[in-house]
Amino acid sequence: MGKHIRKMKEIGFFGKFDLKRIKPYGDSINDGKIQISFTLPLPNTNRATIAAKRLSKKMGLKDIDIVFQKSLESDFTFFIVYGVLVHSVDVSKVAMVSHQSKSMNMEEIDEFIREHLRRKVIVLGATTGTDSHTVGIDAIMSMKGYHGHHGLERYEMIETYNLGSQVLNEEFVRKAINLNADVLLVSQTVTQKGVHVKNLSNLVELLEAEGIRDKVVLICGGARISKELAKELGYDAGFGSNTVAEDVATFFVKELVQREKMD
Amino acid sequence: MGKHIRKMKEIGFFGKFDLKRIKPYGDSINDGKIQISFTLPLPNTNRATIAAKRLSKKMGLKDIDIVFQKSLESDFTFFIVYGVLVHSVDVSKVAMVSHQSKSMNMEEIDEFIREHLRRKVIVLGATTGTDSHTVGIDAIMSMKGYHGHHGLERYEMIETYNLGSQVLNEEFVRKAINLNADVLLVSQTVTQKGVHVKNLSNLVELLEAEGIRDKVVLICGGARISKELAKELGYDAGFGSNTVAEDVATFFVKELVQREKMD
Amino acid sequence: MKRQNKLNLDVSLIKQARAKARIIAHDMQEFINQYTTTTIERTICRLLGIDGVSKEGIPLPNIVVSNIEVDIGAAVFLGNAIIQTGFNPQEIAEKIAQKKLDLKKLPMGDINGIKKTIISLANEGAEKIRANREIRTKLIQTYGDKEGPLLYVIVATGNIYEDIIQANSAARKGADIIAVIRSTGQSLMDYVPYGATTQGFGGTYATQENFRLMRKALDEVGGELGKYIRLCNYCSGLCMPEIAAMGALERLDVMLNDALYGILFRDINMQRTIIDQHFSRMINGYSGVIINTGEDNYIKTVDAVEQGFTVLTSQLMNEQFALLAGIPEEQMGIGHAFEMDPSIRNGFLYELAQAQLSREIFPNAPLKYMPPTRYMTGDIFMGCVQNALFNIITKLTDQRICLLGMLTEAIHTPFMSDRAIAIDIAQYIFNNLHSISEELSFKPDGIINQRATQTLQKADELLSIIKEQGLFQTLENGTFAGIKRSKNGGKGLEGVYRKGNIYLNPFIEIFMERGVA
Amino acid sequence: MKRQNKLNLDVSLIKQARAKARIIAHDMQEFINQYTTTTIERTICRLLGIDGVSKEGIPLPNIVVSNIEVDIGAAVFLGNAIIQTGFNPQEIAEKIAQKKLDLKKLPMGDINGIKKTIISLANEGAEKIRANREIRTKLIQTYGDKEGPLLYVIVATGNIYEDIIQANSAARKGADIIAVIRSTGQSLMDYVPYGATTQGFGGTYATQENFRLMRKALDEVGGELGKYIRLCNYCSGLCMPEIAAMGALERLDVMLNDALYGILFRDINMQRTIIDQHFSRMINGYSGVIINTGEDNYIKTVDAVEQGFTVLTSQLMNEQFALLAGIPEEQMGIGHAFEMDPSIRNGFLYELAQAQLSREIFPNAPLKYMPPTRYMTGDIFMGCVQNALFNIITKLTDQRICLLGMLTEAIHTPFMSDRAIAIDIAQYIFNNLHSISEELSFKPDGIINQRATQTLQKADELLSIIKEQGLFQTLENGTFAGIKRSKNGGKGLEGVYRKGNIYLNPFIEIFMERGVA
Ligand code: B12
Ligand code: B12
Ligand SMILES: Cc1ncc(COP(=O)(O)O)c(C=O)c1O
Ligand SMILES: Cc1ncc(COP(=O)(O)O)c(C=O)c1O
Repeated sequence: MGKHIRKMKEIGFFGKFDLKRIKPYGDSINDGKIQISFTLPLPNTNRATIAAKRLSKKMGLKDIDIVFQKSLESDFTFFIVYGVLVHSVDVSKVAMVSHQSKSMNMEEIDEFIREHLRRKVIVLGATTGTDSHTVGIDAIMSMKGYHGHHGLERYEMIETYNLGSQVLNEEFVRKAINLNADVLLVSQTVTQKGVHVKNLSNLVELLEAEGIRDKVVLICGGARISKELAKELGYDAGFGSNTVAEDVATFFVKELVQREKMD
Repeated sequence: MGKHIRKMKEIGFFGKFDLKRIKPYGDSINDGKIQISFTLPLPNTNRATIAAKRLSKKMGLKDIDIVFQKSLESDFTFFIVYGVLVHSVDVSKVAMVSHQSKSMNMEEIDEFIREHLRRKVIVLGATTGTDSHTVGIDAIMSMKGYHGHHGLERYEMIETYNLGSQVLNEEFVRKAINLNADVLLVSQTVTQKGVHVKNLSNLVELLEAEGIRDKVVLICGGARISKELAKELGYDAGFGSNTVAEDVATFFVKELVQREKMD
Repeated sequence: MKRQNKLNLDVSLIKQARAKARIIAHDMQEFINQYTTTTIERTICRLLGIDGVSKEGIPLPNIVVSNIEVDIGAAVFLGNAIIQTGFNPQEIAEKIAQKKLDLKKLPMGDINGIKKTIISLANEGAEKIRANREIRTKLIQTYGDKEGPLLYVIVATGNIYEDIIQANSAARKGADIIAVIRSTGQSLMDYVPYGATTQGFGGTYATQENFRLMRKALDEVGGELGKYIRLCNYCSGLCMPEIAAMGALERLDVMLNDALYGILFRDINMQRTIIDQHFSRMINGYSGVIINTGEDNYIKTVDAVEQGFTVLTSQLMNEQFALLAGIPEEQMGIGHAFEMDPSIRNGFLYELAQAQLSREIFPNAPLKYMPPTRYMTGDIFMGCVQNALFNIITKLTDQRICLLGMLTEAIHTPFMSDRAIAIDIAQYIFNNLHSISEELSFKPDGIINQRATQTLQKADELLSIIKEQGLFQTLENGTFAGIKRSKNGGKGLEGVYRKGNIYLNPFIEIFMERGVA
Repeated sequence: MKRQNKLNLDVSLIKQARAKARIIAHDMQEFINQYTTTTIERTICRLLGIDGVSKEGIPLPNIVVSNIEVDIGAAVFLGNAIIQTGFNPQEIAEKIAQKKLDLKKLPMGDINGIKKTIISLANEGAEKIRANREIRTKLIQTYGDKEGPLLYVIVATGNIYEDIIQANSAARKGADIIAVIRSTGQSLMDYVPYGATTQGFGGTYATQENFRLMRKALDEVGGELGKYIRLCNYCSGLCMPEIAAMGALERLDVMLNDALYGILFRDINMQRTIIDQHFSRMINGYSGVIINTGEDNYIKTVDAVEQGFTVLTSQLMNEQFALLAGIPEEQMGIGHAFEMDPSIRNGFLYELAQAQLSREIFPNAPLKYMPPTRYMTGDIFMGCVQNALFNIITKLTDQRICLLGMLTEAIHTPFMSDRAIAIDIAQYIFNNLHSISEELSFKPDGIINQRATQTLQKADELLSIIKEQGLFQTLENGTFAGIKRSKNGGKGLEGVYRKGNIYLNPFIEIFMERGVA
């Protein structure tokens, strides 16, 4: 917490600051200022303007200021709106977890595996379906890694198999069985029209059909993948933008050890 | 209405398009896609992320995608969010009025005055209070005008007095009485902390106190002035960005004639 | 266009590098000449007038080609069938689909007679394409062509009707080229889908009907606006020549066409797609289509500073492959991209060097310049600025085809508003900086010039190596985009056939001797 | 800094124009020397240690000056009172406020004694300023100063505590200069408000306590970041020298200081503010403050293409006024702005010409370059790009003080996030284009050079006219920003007094002979 904010709080300036009623901030505490933009499927007339205002109001805005509107030629109108949000949220019960990951580093992870699992962990990865974006999965798996963080190939206690892109789910499952993989890493970048959801769900079904869903730690990742989505689809974890190998590895080694203990 | 849209409608493609339920449009009808940005007074941690999501949800978003978040150093976090708005609005009862103003042009206005009022209209203008932004009022009043539209000074049948900026309301009212003005034009640009509301309301009070409120057409303008606000504050009309002299003059000459008829 | 000389490049080094690229391409051409592929044969079917699908939804060209000996070729089989049955190609295809005809069972007639028959039919097919080409030329003459960068935007809703709405809006905002992105994975399909489609992912299927619908829409809005709006689609993948043919028949104007893209980014077998590329380019060339090559993809995958020279290397090879397919320089939309880590000090100068280098080495080519994508983030405000710098370099180096960057590049395929914002920004910059390329010159021996010279030198060195080991070996080594592909790996090798003795592709001669340049 | 020569300017023409400006300023100086004003006298009070307000909230300096004969001056009256009463200036002021003392009623003692007393007190006051100056120098030495453009952002919440939060955030994001914008209308107040304030409109009142609070906050965050964060405020208006003095006492680093701004945009009487300006600049000069002039405002009001030369004209005069007040070139933050209609073809080249012109004509000045404001709209995405072009010119022409443009310029005073976005964008550009000014040169006799030469010629012509008719007459004619002001009109003339025989301002000598350069 910044020195000044602390001081402001001390002098009571932040009387209005309340974790139970957090509001957007423009330039004064609780001013509620936010910016919105959207297009409406209406020509640029008064009717579109009114629709934009009503929509903003429904979202909970007051002091609605349509600062810009332009015709998108010819039956659509684009709007930029500023306003004051009436809503607030209560985060007083949410623990503050720093985004700086509490992940172990490469050496620690190798050591952790040596100590607790006493064997190499077998990790199988791929970009599946018709997706051919490999940069993400390579960032996690390849020697070179990402942003100065080595990928899993570099780990002494991890044996990796990166199948590349456009891998069919069937092929991926077959390979998982053959290699007796501990961890499956699936990358999905193309998300248009929910194609990733279909593809990721299908993989879970196949693994269940083969009776190995519980034998693997199943992880997906990609720029538009969230933890929540992953859980919903039946994955053990999901990782989004700016993930590095340590984050993923820390998760799966702990998970593997946990499972071993349960057995 | 564009040719193609019409065609799409004919082939039934726009089954989902309905003036009663207008939704934002990203790249498919009714997809509800919108963009939001705001700052929260919380450090860039998980708690802030959760707050951002909850706030977005309260606004009526689903499929909430926080595409960007950055620390504003160090107790504030900025968010950019995309999502799908669940709200829709009904504009089926709103008439479609083109933004292209239906204003008369200079010659028509002069002619209209000659015919219906048979005397010159006296217009007094100023930027009031501590506001010193004159470009807006000059755009309406000066010879040169704005975007190729001459200002009121150029009109044969209008006698103009532009008092410039930083004019006190008291002085403005005195001048209005002395000149026996028909129309008062007030420009307000600085709107921070509601200063324009205070200033504009005060003018109405003064005019009422002097008993001349009903004797003048009272009009305000400025980039952040809307019709609605103007009415609320007791003005006959309000004009925002991109107004030209014709728009204002058309309004006040019609209003003057109307009033004359009433008398 | 006169060759600019702002970079103080060593002209003899350019010549030398180009000569090496020529040898590489000619070596490959010897290989290419010996083969045909299933998609080339299907293309011949299409150009001879076969279209439509069977009851089961299988495209008739595929049905026909399943019914022939590919090493002899569809032309010979069809020519024979025409003579034997009196049906036209479409009728023949339909009969095969209905199992009422089996080409392999027909007795093979006199080969000279077959050739005559088929060449005359082929000329009819080619005539349609030539007619399309003329329509384009006329329209552009009537309306007048735009100077300066053409604004190229993509539409990618997955639904051809939404695409049309998007395209319409973009055209009215000022777009000059509309590219319909394909659904992800189409390049791996060994057939072309049929009819109007509304269900693509990250793009819309390339079908002839979709081409037709969009062409019509663009002609209409172009008519209203008094300008010719160019239409672009993609013919890389397992069906390169087929899609090129569809593009020719529906008057597309620009087509992404690059075997190397398919090899590296789609894991398509290198032999297959290099062979396909040749015929597809002949079609593009004949139909007056500007091809776009895919070098931008390399530096979307590997570092642009380190690997910039591989872009130039590939461009020089692509130029030679294009020449061998009869494509004039004026149709060579050689590709490159603005893909440097924005945190690099002086990155702008390096970018400027690369872009100017392409400009000076391919002075007559309508270069296609791709915007930042890799380093775009969810920060849409910063994104506008990254795109602006790209637009500035576009203008400063006189690029011809400017693919507009989207502020939401890292998020989704473009919304209608994203495109409008991009067009407004580009128009502002192109107008506000209108004469900038004439006004500014570079410091002799400065950072820009040094970077350009270095890139040229490295490309020349790499070309020496490729010349030695051959292009296939180079691809096996992972030289481009850091991706290794094996000569017999990837998709589609099964569709490659060595041409038999009586093999005939009647279009090769027509397209290569067309006398247009 | 070495004078750049990219524009092929006629050096003798520059000399000639400058000589004319010098004559204009010297003519005016003769007028200035004969007068003092109420605010100058209040400034003397402040510099002699008087601060605080009366029970009724009236600032003590105002109370003292209401109690003297202004043409004789506060120094003499105070010196006399000190001798007569033994009190120090603050005590004297308080007694006057309490009506326990009436300066005019004290018998006037020996003028030489008074002078001695007051000069020695004045030296003490000046010493505080000198000490502040040394602190600044030391801190900058310790941390090292930044090369390239300084990132200047404004805070304007109206509440000094929110301002501090905003400033803190901006500094951490990378801002180098924090300017606290004043509440609208403060420049028309003939006194300076007192204490910490939380209720301004479109800005925060300039008070000494607010200065102190912000200075302290910036020193703290600067300490954490290991860099010196500069603080800026405004001393144009009816209290020019008083605010300059407050800035000197609280170690401000940059101050907007321009009588012409007050005349034109605040309707302050021209005689009054020209006189005030002189003393305020002496203070700024002595305290090591960089002044910023307000030429940008002209082209916010009238067209930048047509009236660009009036900017240069005014800059040249402002330079001479500054020199006459003892301000060295290194403290002359001469102002100009990027304010051209973005729809102009080649507008960027004209802007570039103007910015480079300022750079070449004032080679040693830390030029202050203002971003687009007038043509900013509610289109915040386009706004980012307009600001980006401005940043590019900043870098390309080596400006020193870069006032960052806000994407929401047309909407509101900046949100915290607006500022952060601006800083990120500027840092991206300045780094990515780091060496660009060395790399690029302009076409001899091209659009850029022609525009620059033309502007210089027109400025020279205008200077001839002003030299003939005098600056006051010029202002009456509406030459700048199209605004006409009369010599005896506007606010504040009643505060102007012709100096009497025994008039004394002890600081003039101290400040002018400080021997710093
Ligand atoms: C590079 C790129 C390409 C390259 C890919 C080259 C390659 N070898 O991968 C090429 C040019 C081939 C390409 C093609 C296409 N692309 Co693309 N592409 C991109 C681009 C510019 C960058 C992606 C990238 O590499 N990011 C860098 C990596 C490091 O980030 P990342 O993938 O997010 O990975 C990180 C995390 O997500 C996570 N992660 C990722 N995977 C995994 C897996 C696990 C298990 C874990 C734990 C973590 C993890 O860790 C990584 C490191 O932190 C994006 C736009 C952008 N700026 O994001 C578009 C983008 C992804 N592409 C897109 C599209 C639509 C396509 C095409 C389908 C278009 C078309 N129809 O032709 C084609 C076809 C490809 C296909 N079918 O998949 C869209 C996707 C839209 C959407 N949301 O659906 C984007 C967003 C562009 C856009 N705005 O339209 N593309
Ligand atoms: C030019 C300008 C100035 C110039 C003004 C010069 C002059 N002679 O007027 C100068 C440099 C002096 C200036 C100073 C300040 N400015 Co100022 N300025 C602007 C700027 C860049 C443009 C305004 C403008 O001229 N627009 C062009 C005209 C034609 O448009 P317009 O005013 O909207 O007028 C049109 C309509 O609104 C309408 N209209 C206007 N008035 C009227 C009246 C009637 C009766 C009718 C019918 C119609 C009408 O018709 C006009 C034509 O279409 C804006 C930012 C921006 N881009 O908008 C900031 C801006 C208005 N300024 C701002 C501020 C805060 C100030 C200061 C107060 C800052 C300070 N504390 O120092 C100072 C002090 C001035 C003061 N106290 O008023 C803020 C206001 C924020 C807010 N919403 O409250 C803005 C938005 C900048 C910002 N983002 O902070 N400014
Ligand atoms: C040369 C080239 N061809 C084709 C494509 C697209 O192909 P696909 O449809 O396989 O995604 C690209 C993509 O960027 C390309 O650069
Ligand atoms: C030179 C100068 N002084 C002062 C100001 C601000 O003055 P005020 O506080 O009067 O608005 C400006 C505003 O832009 C300016 O340019």
